Amino acid sequence: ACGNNDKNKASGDLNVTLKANPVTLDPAKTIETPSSSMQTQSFEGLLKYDKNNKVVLGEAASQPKVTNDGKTWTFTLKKGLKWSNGDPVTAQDYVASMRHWADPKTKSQAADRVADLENYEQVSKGQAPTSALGVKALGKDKVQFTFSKKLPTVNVRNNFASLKPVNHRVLSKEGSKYGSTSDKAVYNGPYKVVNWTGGSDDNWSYVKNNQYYGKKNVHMNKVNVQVTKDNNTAQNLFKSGKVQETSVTADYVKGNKNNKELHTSLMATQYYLYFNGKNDLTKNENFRQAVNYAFDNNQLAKKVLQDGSVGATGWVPKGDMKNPKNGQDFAEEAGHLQKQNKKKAQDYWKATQKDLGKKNMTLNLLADNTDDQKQVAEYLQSTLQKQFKGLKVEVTTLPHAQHVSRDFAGKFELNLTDWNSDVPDASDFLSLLKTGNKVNFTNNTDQKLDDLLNQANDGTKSASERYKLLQEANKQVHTNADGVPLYTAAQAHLVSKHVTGLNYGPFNTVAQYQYAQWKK
Amino acid sequence: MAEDVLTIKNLSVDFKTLEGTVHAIRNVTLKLHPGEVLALVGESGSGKSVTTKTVMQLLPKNAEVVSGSVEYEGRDLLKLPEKELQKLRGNDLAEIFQDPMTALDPTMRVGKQIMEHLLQHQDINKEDAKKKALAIMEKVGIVNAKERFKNFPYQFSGGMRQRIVIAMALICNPKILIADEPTTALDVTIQSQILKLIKQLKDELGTAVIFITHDLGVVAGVADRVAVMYAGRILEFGSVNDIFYYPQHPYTVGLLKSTPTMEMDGGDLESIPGTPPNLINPPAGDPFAYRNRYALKIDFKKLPPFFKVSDTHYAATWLLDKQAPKVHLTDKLDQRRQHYAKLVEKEAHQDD
Amino acid sequence: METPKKSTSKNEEFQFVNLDEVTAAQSGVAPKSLSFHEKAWHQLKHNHAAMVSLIFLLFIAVVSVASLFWMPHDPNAQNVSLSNLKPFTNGSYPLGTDGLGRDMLSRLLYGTRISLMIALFATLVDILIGVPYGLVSGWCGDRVDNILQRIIEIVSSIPELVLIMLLLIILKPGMVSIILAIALSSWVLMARLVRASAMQIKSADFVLAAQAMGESPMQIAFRHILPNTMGVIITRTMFTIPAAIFLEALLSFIGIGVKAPNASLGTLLNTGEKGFQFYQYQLWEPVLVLSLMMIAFNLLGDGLRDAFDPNTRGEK
Amino acid sequence: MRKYIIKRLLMMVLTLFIVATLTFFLMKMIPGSPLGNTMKLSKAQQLAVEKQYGLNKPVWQQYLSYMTGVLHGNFGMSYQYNSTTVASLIGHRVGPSILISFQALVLGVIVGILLGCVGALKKGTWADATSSTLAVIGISFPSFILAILLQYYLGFKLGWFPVASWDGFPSTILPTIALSAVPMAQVSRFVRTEMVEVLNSDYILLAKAKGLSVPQVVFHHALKNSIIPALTLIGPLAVTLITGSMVVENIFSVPGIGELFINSVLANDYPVIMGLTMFYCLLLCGILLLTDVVYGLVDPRILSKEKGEH
Amino acid sequence: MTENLVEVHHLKKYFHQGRPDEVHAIDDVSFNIQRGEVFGLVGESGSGKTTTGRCILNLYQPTSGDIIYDGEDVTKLKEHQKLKEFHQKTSMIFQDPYSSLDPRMSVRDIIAEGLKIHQKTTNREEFDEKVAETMKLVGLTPDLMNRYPYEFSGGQRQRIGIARSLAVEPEFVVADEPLSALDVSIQAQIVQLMEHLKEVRNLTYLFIAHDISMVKYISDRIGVMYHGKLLELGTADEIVNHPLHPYTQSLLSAVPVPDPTYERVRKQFTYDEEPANVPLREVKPGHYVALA
Ligand SMILES: Nc1ncnc2c1ncn2[C@@H]1O[C@H](COP(=O)(O)OP(=O)(O)OP(=O)(O)O)[C@@H](O)[C@H]1O
Ligand SMILES: Nc1ncnc2c1ncn2[C@@H]1O[C@H](COP(=O)(O)OP(=O)(O)OP(=O)(O)O)[C@@H](O)[C@H]1O
Ligand SMILES: [Mg+2]
Ligand SMILES: [Mg+2]
Repeated sequence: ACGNNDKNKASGDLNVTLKANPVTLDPAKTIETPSSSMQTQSFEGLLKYDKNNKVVLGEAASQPKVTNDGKTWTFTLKKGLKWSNGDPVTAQDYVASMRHWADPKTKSQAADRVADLENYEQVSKGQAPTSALGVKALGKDKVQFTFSKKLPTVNVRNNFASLKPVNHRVLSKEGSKYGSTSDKAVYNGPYKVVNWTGGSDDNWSYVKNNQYYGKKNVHMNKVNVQVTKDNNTAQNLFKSGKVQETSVTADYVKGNKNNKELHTSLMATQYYLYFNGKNDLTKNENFRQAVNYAFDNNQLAKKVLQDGSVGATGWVPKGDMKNPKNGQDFAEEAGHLQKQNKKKAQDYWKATQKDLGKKNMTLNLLADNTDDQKQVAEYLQSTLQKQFKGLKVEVTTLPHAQHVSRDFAGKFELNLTDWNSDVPDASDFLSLLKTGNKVNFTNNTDQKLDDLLNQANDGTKSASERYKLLQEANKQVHTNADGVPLYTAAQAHLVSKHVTGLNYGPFNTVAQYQYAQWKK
Repeated sequence: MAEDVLTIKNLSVDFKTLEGTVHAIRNVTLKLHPGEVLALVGESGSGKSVTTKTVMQLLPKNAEVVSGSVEYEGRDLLKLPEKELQKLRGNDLAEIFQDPMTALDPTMRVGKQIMEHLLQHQDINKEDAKKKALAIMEKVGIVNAKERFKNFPYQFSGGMRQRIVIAMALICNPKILIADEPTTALDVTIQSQILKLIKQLKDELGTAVIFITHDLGVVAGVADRVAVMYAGRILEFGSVNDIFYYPQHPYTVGLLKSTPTMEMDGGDLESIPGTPPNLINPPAGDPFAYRNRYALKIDFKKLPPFFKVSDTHYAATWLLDKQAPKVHLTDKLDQRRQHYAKLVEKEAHQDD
Repeated sequence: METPKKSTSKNEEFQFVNLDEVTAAQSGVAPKSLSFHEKAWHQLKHNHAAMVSLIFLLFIAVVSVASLFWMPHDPNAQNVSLSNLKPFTNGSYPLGTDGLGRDMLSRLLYGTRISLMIALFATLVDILIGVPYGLVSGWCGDRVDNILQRIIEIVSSIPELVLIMLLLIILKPGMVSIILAIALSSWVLMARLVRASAMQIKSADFVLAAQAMGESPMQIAFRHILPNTMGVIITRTMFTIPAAIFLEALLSFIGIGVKAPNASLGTLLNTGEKGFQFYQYQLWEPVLVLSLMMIAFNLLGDGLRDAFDPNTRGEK
Repeated sequence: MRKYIIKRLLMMVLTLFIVATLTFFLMKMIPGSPLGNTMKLSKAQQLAVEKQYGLNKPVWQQYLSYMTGVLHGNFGMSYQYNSTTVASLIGHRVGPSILISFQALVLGVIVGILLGCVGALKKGTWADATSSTLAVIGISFPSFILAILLQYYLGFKLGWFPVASWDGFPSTILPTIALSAVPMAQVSRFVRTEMVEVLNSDYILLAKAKGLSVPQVVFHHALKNSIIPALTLIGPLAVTLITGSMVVENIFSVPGIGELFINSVLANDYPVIMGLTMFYCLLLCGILLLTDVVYGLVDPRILSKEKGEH
Repeated sequence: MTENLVEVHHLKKYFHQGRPDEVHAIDDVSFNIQRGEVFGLVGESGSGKTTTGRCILNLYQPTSGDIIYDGEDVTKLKEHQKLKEFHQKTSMIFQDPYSSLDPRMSVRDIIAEGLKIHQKTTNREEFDEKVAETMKLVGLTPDLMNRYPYEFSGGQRQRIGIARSLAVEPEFVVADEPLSALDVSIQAQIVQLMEHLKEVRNLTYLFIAHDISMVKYISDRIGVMYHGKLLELGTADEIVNHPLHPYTQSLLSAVPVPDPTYERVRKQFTYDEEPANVPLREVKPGHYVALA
């Protein structure tokens, strides 16, 4: 098919791109976006995201029953649910999925999703059978989950939206090959995956699943996916009308400020600058404060990144948590905690120089070697050097895997890194600096912060009590200045003006084609 | 006599080099009669090869034809377009190159190289071409022609390569054959075979041959007429007998005298002392004057014209001028002539 | 037929001359002889394309050196409020600015200098490692060749990326890592080319002649084989230069090229490519500089090759 | 000849072994986990997975078990694409890579030879300079830039070719052109260099004297004698094209191995890197062997040099 | 006077041994060259003359057989210093004046090369002087010193080759058809030069040629080769005046004579049999022939 005369396409198959090859259709093995995009179209859990990215009932017939201690959740399935091969969807399928997930033989790298279930620890080490896991089928259509401790409700609900079942018969038949191609899985979601032959396949389709209970509301009969790794290519394909949805990177956003087909949305991803607590310079309180006051996050987001990202006002990103009482945004209620103040920065810098008895210092800044991270790093470098006379900043950029391994090894001075959360809970971000957290790369200890977070998460606090404690913890993080929040990242998509219904949420960053519709 | 097949008139060729212009040949005029063998002899570097390359229009890029014409069948080869020349080359005009070592494409089987020539000019299928090629290989004395057909040039000794080159030139039965030292690399037995071959070609097909060689014995055997070149000029030309028995130019005499014969004893050999002039600044007069024991004053100033010795014999030396002192140049040669005359008689007796 | 005209001096003209008297003055003026280099230079001078290239490259070299002392802006100075300015729209930024508001002209100047240095170095490596390696391999032949060729196979089989990743953990970004990466990879092709050429040349009789004169294999390699592989060496060098510049781009991309925020042509190309659809000049500017340089290098290379080839000199 | 080839094949096995060993240990020196989610997994979870993959054993044990696997023809499973074997992963992707590389090589070599011939025949003229310039433009910027320019102008703006897809011949045209720039440039340069020398030789003169036309002289005689250096290049070039076409593959959405390779390196996917490296090495050695044999066919003198004469 | 400078014993040289295109270039050849003599080697082209010469100078490794030079086995010389000494004492004039000159060296460098290797002199003027002198010896004007081989005609190149090998002042020279491309006057010049050097420096030559009249003129003894074998060996006069082997006879009868009249009547024999495979046998003192 040549030529671009189908630019005005407003019917037929929907064509979309994906940035990378998906790896598996087995949810238990899924850790990257392409696979979860594929599974979003083809599986449905007990709960799901609606068109506007709110968590709503999926295969569950009604809201779950939660025991008083909050540890046991019981769901009842809708009637007449079927897999794409005609098998009924049963509670057993959910149980099998959870057990498969926790089974060490699965080698799941996504095990954190089920790690809160009772007895997970022993099961995952192979010390207990998978049947010991805290999940049970109470008859054909009732499934009960038991957690090892009480968790905030929003977190659990969010998690259930991404825990998918497996057809236990197909799973036991395919074994470790389950989900490695589209033939080695069956689907209970709005679409069936067809013609996906595995990790090396660049083209496949989603075809409407006729066994899906909600098939009436699925408008697109077929969605064709083409893996398109190059950003320029994706744009060219979109502009020539070959595809109707694609994701794009910062440059496109910069160049298309007024394009109606461009959709940017914030993600639950925040970028930080971490100080290493073991380095003479970066453990110096004055220096940390100096850096804290040095950056104009707004300028960084609006002038440098220009991709829809938002300058961070505090440690917790906007749009993450809501005040359970009034629905207010956590970050907004916390106020503008992260602000540029050149004067203060200057003073702190002088103090640093005095503390260390040196005028000239060098500092290494570690960052990912992606284009935008490089650019941010260079901006930070230049800003720091401009403001602090005598400071020389060197930038080291590394591929992500190497960067992470240096994080864990503590081999950095300043570290430009990000955290991406799965749950709308400020605690997830605030815990980054908690003592003993594996990803607290600063190596600093803040007793007060630890106490506040422990209190908030001890499972006894009511939602609003907990909210208050977290706000307090947030303030503590800022007084301590172990890291500098920089910006909340955005993602951008191009969606044809003929297509509606595609929205992207902070916790569900992939498109859900079941809601897509041609504009009439 | 019938019309000349090839007429070279007043040909001058220069080479542009960084050091200056090399006047490689100057005012060369030569006629090639049909069916004759014209031998071109002379000092190495005297312009023999250049003359032939001009005829073939295969001069290197830095060469420039300053004046003159080369007429073949009424057309001036120097003015012919490349397409026409390609048709003539190899077919009407064939050349055997001087250096057999480098004249063959090292990466192509010799048989194919011979065939290629045929296929280019004749409407002939591969089978026949191969047969012809094999025949000609045998003709030039390559034993085992069938096997050798598939060999590469590096597998041949110099003499064998030379024979291949000759085979290639002969295969299309050219009207004019230019043989630039074709037997230099050959041993005498093969050489005589080749000479026979050339004579045969001449007799059967009336091919006219320009034959360049240093071996005066060969000249004596093969040539009808001889032209002697020196420093880019022709000094003397005439029939074989004219040149061998009545040489007029001291250079010709010198050449003949320095030819060894089997009968000679050590010490008999004479040579011409000195070196030929540099052709960037060729001397004004007789170019040989500086090495000429009989040089006259005028030789250094003025180019001698061709003096007619007989109808067939001309020589460019002032010694032939009426005013010049008479000298006898050829004592030794006369002796040699007498010696051979006796031998000839002996042969004749034996034949009786 | 002509007859002499000046009858008065006739008799005297026709007298024998004592040869010894005239040989001294033989053949008039000796023509001047030019040395090899004079000839090569002469030849080069008449190759217009090569001369234009030479002048252009000299110009680039001069500008690069001059940029050590003066540049319109600090190539790393950011001015984010003036980012992505198109060329010729702002007097003080004639070639525009990049995404961080840095002056493109200054970055180009700086980048060209860095890239030229890298190219120079890569050429050195090729000549110091690749050429001798190929010479030895091709000239010695047999077992030595066998071993050396297997080593080349191994060296070129280990993926460049794996090596680069290793360098990444051992080294800091900067010239040292670039140099090492180039040293590890760039000479291999040169070695193979020189080897092939040497194998061909050694079958010539003049090599045998040198042997007959008692030249040691080393001497033969350097006095006879090497000069005759010059054409191949010059030609290959023309490719080493862009290859090194692009390798540096790859290294910078991965994080061990030139230190951020410094520019090289490679990094400029990398960034230019990203925003190509919107800020075309950011790609075209380095591309143009690089292409012109490459073309000039190649035309000059051709010219040099021809000039140093004695077989073809004198023509034109 | 046969003996020579067998000897070379044996050497190839040895080379393969050395390369595999070296690469294995070099890769183990690169820090970073092959697991993709280390930030989110707890230490215990991470250890459990590593144990499952055998990554907690000493390196030499990992090496031994890997090598035994290889001896049995088992190249292991990919870490990134778990439950996919390395063999099938490579098997799936190698076809397109080879196809476009081959096309690019053929195109590049043919055009390169033509440009080289023009350059040599018209040496020192503007035709020469133009052919040089044409050849060089292709290598004046990296192939990825050429690729996006081609895509943007020929694919997107003019719509002559598909922007990016993988179905049928038309979709291979642009990647082929983009990849052919390097072989074209190199071949043309080397052919020109060599041919300039060859054109001065006596056998060319003889060929002309036979009455062959210029194209005949060039293609029957001069070319074969000028192609040796270019041949030397074509082998390694072919291999780099197949594995090094990563960026071009990305841009034109060609499902090839180049891109798989870089992703595997970035993700520390050892089995895939090993598999690709060995494939690459095999390809390289094979092609080098082939070029050495072809040398002999093109220039018989070279083969004859192997013994005795020196 | 009868001291042997070179002894060749059962020399064999096969090319492409063990391959289908095996060539027996030399097949069991034995002869001696005495100090101070000129040993002429004539024979069919392709009969192995060049190969013999190159084997003697250790340029080819013989397939079997010994070559003793001045009491030492040449084939066993391995050490570089020894080899160098050997090559210093010997030199070769190559048959092919085209490929034996390095195209990238000027005539000066080509001729001076040997001098440099053996460190005959070190200073540049002396070099130039020596080069100029040698050039004059072979009839080249020294002002051609800076030119390159391609700028010369075949004969001029051959003279450069001769100059190169004589410049090093060797004691033994293999002259492989040194005169083939030269015109007769220069041939005479060169031959006289070679004779002169032989006298002055007590040089020994292996003189390979196919022009028997010239070989006869210069040589003391002559060997006749055919198909890799030595068929006849004897003093020059013996070989020319009393040839025994039919091949030798045919060879002699084919020599052209510089007299047109005689040339027309001259009789020739042809010989195209495969010679019997018999060893050389002495028929007269010093005259050996391979006839049954
Ligand atoms: N390409 C060239 N450039 C410059 N001078 C040349 C060139 N070719 C030939 N010459 C000169 O032209 C003159 C004539 O050369 P030519 O080859 O015709 O000699 P020749 O008579 O054939 O000698 P020989 O018998 O040695 O082959 C020589 O002085 C030579 O140096
Ligand atoms: N390098 C080689 N490879 C293969 N065969 C060779 C080689 N050199 C020579 N020969 C073969 O060896 C035989 C003898 O060759 P050689 O060159 O010694 O002969 P020659 O007597 O010198 O002949 P000519 O008088 O023609 O020079 C020939 O049949 C030749 O084909
Ligand atoms: Mg000549
Ligand atoms: Mg020989």
